[in-house]
Amino acid sequence: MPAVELDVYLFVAAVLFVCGAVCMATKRNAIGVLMGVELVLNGANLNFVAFARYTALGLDGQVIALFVIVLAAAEAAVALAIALSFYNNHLTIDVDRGNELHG
Amino acid sequence: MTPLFAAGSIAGFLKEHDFSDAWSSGLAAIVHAFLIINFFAVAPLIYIWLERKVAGRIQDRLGPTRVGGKFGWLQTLADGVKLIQKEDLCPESADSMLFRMAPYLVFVASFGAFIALPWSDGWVAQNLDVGLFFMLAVMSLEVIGVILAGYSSGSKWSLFGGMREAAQVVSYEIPMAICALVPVVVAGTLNMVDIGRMQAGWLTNWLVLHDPFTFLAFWVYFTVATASVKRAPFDLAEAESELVAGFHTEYSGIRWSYFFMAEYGSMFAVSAIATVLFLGGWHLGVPLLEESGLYQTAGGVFIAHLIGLGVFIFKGCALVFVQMWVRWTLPRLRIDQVMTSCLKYLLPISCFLLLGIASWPLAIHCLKGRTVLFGEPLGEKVYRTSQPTIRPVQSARQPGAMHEKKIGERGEGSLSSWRS
Amino acid sequence: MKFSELLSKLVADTCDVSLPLFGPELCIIGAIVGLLLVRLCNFERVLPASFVALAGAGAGLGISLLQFRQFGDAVAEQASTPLFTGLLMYDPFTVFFRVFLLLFLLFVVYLTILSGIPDKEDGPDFYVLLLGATLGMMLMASANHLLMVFLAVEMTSVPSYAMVGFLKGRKLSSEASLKYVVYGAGAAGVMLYGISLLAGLLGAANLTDMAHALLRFSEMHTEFSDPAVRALVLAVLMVLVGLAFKLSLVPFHFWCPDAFEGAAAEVGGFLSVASKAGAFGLLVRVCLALVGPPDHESTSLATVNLYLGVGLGIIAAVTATFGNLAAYSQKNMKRLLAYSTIAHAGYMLMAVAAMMVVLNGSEPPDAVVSRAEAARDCIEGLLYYLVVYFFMNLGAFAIVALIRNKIFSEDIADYAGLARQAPGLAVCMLLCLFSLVGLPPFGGFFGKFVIFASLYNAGFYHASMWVVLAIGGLNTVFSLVYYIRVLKVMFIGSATDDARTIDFSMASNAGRYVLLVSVPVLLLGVLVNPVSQIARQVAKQLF
Amino acid sequence: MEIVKSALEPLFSLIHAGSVWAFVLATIGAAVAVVLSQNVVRMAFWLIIALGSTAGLFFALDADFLGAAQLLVYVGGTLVLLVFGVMLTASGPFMQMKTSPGEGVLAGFIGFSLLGLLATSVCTVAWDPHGAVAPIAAAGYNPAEEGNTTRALGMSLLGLRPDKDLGQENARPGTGYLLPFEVASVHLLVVLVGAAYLARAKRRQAPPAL
Repeated sequence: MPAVELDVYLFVAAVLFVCGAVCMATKRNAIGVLMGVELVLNGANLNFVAFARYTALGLDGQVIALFVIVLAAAEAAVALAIALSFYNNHLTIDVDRGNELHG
Repeated sequence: MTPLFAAGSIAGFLKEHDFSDAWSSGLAAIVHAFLIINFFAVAPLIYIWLERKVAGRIQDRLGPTRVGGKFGWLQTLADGVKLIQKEDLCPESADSMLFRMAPYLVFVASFGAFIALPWSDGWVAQNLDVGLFFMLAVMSLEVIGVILAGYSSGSKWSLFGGMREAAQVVSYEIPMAICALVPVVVAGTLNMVDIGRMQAGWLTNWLVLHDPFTFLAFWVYFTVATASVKRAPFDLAEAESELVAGFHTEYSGIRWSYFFMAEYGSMFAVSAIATVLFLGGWHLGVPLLEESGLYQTAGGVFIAHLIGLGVFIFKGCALVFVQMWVRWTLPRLRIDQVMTSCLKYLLPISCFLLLGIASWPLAIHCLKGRTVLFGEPLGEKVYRTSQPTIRPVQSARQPGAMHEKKIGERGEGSLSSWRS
Repeated sequence: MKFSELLSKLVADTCDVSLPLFGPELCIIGAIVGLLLVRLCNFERVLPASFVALAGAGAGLGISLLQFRQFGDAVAEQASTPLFTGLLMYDPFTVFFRVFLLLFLLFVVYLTILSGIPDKEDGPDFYVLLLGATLGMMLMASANHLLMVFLAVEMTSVPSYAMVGFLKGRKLSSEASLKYVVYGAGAAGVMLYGISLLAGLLGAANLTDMAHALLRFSEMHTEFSDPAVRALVLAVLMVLVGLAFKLSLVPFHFWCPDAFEGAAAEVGGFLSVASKAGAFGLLVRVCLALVGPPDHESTSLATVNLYLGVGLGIIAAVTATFGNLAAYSQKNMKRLLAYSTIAHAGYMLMAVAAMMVVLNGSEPPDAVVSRAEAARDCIEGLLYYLVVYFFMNLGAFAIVALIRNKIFSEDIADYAGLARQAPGLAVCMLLCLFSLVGLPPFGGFFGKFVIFASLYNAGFYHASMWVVLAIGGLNTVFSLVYYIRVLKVMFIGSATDDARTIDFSMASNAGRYVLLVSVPVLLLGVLVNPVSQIARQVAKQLF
Repeated sequence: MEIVKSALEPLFSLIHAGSVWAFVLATIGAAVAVVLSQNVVRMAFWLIIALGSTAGLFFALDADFLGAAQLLVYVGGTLVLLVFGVMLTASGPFMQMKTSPGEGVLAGFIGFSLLGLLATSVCTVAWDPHGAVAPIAAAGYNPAEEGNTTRALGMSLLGLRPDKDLGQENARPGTGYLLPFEVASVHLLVVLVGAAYLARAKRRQAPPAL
């Protein structure tokens, strides 16, 4: 079995990114969409860490990934609070069900 | 360098005898996995028996007496056999896939923590540089299994229990991590083996006696750890005598026993962390072994480590015993009291301890002119390790460079040995 | 270098150089902490949250004005200083945006005091979010590192999501914020993925280093069939997606009308001006990093960048057209202003597109002005337009907020007969709207004029800019119609009988505020020189 | 003895390299499962697996600290939050989401073409020329290969870059990350206030219709 090299990691990251993007596009549930976002962010993070290991980016890649983990947590917290507030008003978190804003 | 009875050293030993990389690290991994999983499986058997005995004695009765002789030694084994035979039920209204997976998640999370746990000087499956952080991280995953178990059972009692438990465990994780950081600030490393080694020698070297903050941190840590492994008096979420059993109401048979193995495994894990961080790890507290000349021969070192192992397990079990003792002594807290005591009291206290331990060296410095009472200050340590003369410069990313490294060098027991 | 030397160097750099120059941001941070302390200690009755916010913004503004004056005195050599080991760039451009954003923050905070949209109870929460978002925007304009780019974008966006949903009891508000957060988080994720590829391909995360690495990269990889080049283009596109979302450019604009309609008008005004300004600052910085270090010769890099400039021009033209066309059918005033915001982002993007084209196109033989001179004109146009946009858009949103407080409606139809009941307010609205159209002698006219002039110059470098210019001109005509429609309702229409009456005195605080915001719109059209001088001075340091 | 060694060699080399491959496959499989799941909680479950095995990949990439941080913050924190969110907003037990087949096919098509694009551009780049500019493994600071980046990470969060600057005479010191560390804490504070405000129960009725 060959050793896992940079291109494999990048491919995994690309799969995470694409799955996240598809998830964001197809899921109706707001929290489902957020899960897609988490996948995308993780794809990016895997890129950073892989680059930190294999390219001249070095330690900076790991530091950026660390910050991304923190920022993603912050974003998720606000997003969930908003989803909760939406649910309190609409009794659903189906994104398509929010249809009072149009034009 | 002492020979290590660990993945790293097994691998190193085999490599010296012309085994390939794959062979040595693979074999070492298998040996370790075997040892740890056996401990993980056997310890709960003993603990459950012990728990019954303790409960019995505290309540002024005998506890198990029949199975396996006078003391009921085999009681748990008999229970285990019974559980394995039981039908593996899955309620009709449950989400069967998640219902079946949840116990494994809990089990794996609890078991995974043992990877970075040092049993004796260097006897550790993976000498991770971030050992403590890794253990806390892996144990924090347990809560996900709990939530999923509660949710997927399709019963409202399970859901309530799961949510309560999750809220409790997630909250208590924070003060627990902060308290664990207090000795880390003293030690200047997250590596469990290094923290343990620091406390060799006399009892006064134990971190719990290092300064007032670590002393307090030990008690706070132990309280919080008890809560974070869902033990009484913080176990309202699954209080079997008042409520139904919480998130595992619907479980039976072997899956139910996974939850229990995980619970006892976690109990030992948090106690073991407390042992390493505060109570001198595998050290006796008196430099008997060092004085006795045991370390002069290879065989003697092995025996010394074996004694260390015994000491370590004894200390861990003693703390587990205290947890049981507390359980059968104190009344339960209400769920809101559980949360308040965490967020309003334990969390601020632990933050205060962290601040205190960070400013302690300054105070000492003003009084005594040096930053620590004894030992070597952290800053100097960092400075020393950053001196070019201490270690040879590694040539940057040469393929295979790490395999040419000398056996026993630090970091060699880390994950890198099975990489590439 | 020894460890102790490193340490002393860091302390010297941080305490002596970076922290003093970081003063305005520190004031904002101080205000945030102050707000929380005030709430913690229950001082709210003595010291209302809005005052703390005002004080923080005012102190920051004072410091940044001082910094701005220092640039006026100082010589050009020390124009740009990297702060905090190169994470931020401190130059006139940064300070211009600090002044701009802090002044705007002051205006918005004062508006919220007048309109009372966060009530006393929620005040601390609202101002913490407002200050947090402003901090992010200030970092956006000064970011010099990919991590800071992402951090700043997040710091701007996440509090904005919460602010849009601030009226949490209302269905519209929570719906708007949910849409905003879902799309925003997605765009941020895509942007981050692009950033990760960019950092990996170039092996550097600092924008200055990136510019050099890009030059080396373009020497190594010249063909488009090279996967590295494709990956780089993909990465740049993904980063631009994130920025385009913040700028609400077509096709990433769809959140904008919803968010603005659902949010309170004050929040809408804040987002439409401040967040755009920060994002444009960031866009200019990213574009300049993509152009590569100054004084280099690399044809392959220039070709890619030229196409990027043309692409931006096309997006700008499409955005402006779409915004203006979609605004026609709107019944809600905030929604109309949202579409107008989209259109104006298009106009401003034209300046950036022109800059990219000028910097990367082949220099025409009969060029009247040098390349740098022409690029300077573009940035000058962008900055001038931003200043005008500050007043006209804030004015429009402020008037919407004040009218809402009187008639409890934001529908255009309900504005009927406003001119008779509150003539002063209506005239101020007229000033703002005419300026938004770009009619002379209002500020909007001159702003557009400068941008279009730079587009005309850019046309000599690449003819497509002339097409963009033509579309931009046409758009001005389009936009006249829907702005006029609002004015027609206000001035000619008559109120229905059951409509609420407005009593609005121009002598009140609110009246003075509206005057304060809308009169500069006129002044900026008549007295062009002071502001345009400043903009020119700022732009000069970039090239 | 030699015979046994050579006979078992393939098995052990499988274990050796296979552990990383297992994480690779688990990540990919779980990510795909997230997309295909129709139930939000199952999505969350697969997401946990995906992110957990990404943490495994971080360990394999010598980023031990990041791997642990991913487990603690992401899997143990953010995802628990997400699961809480699912449960607090569930309108019925085991809520299902239906995606219409046409939409699914379209999304699948677009997804595959995007993946193809990324795979043919990003994953086929000849990375070595850039990697040649290897970071300076400063004396005593373990290079990333040894998996010991924790201290270097901590130093860089303090604003120091001994891994770059130690023993080097750089005109410009390496990028330290003191500022983002501090600023991110302000950000977290602001965000917490916002989230707490939004998630708090309504204290009073909404103002009369606007």
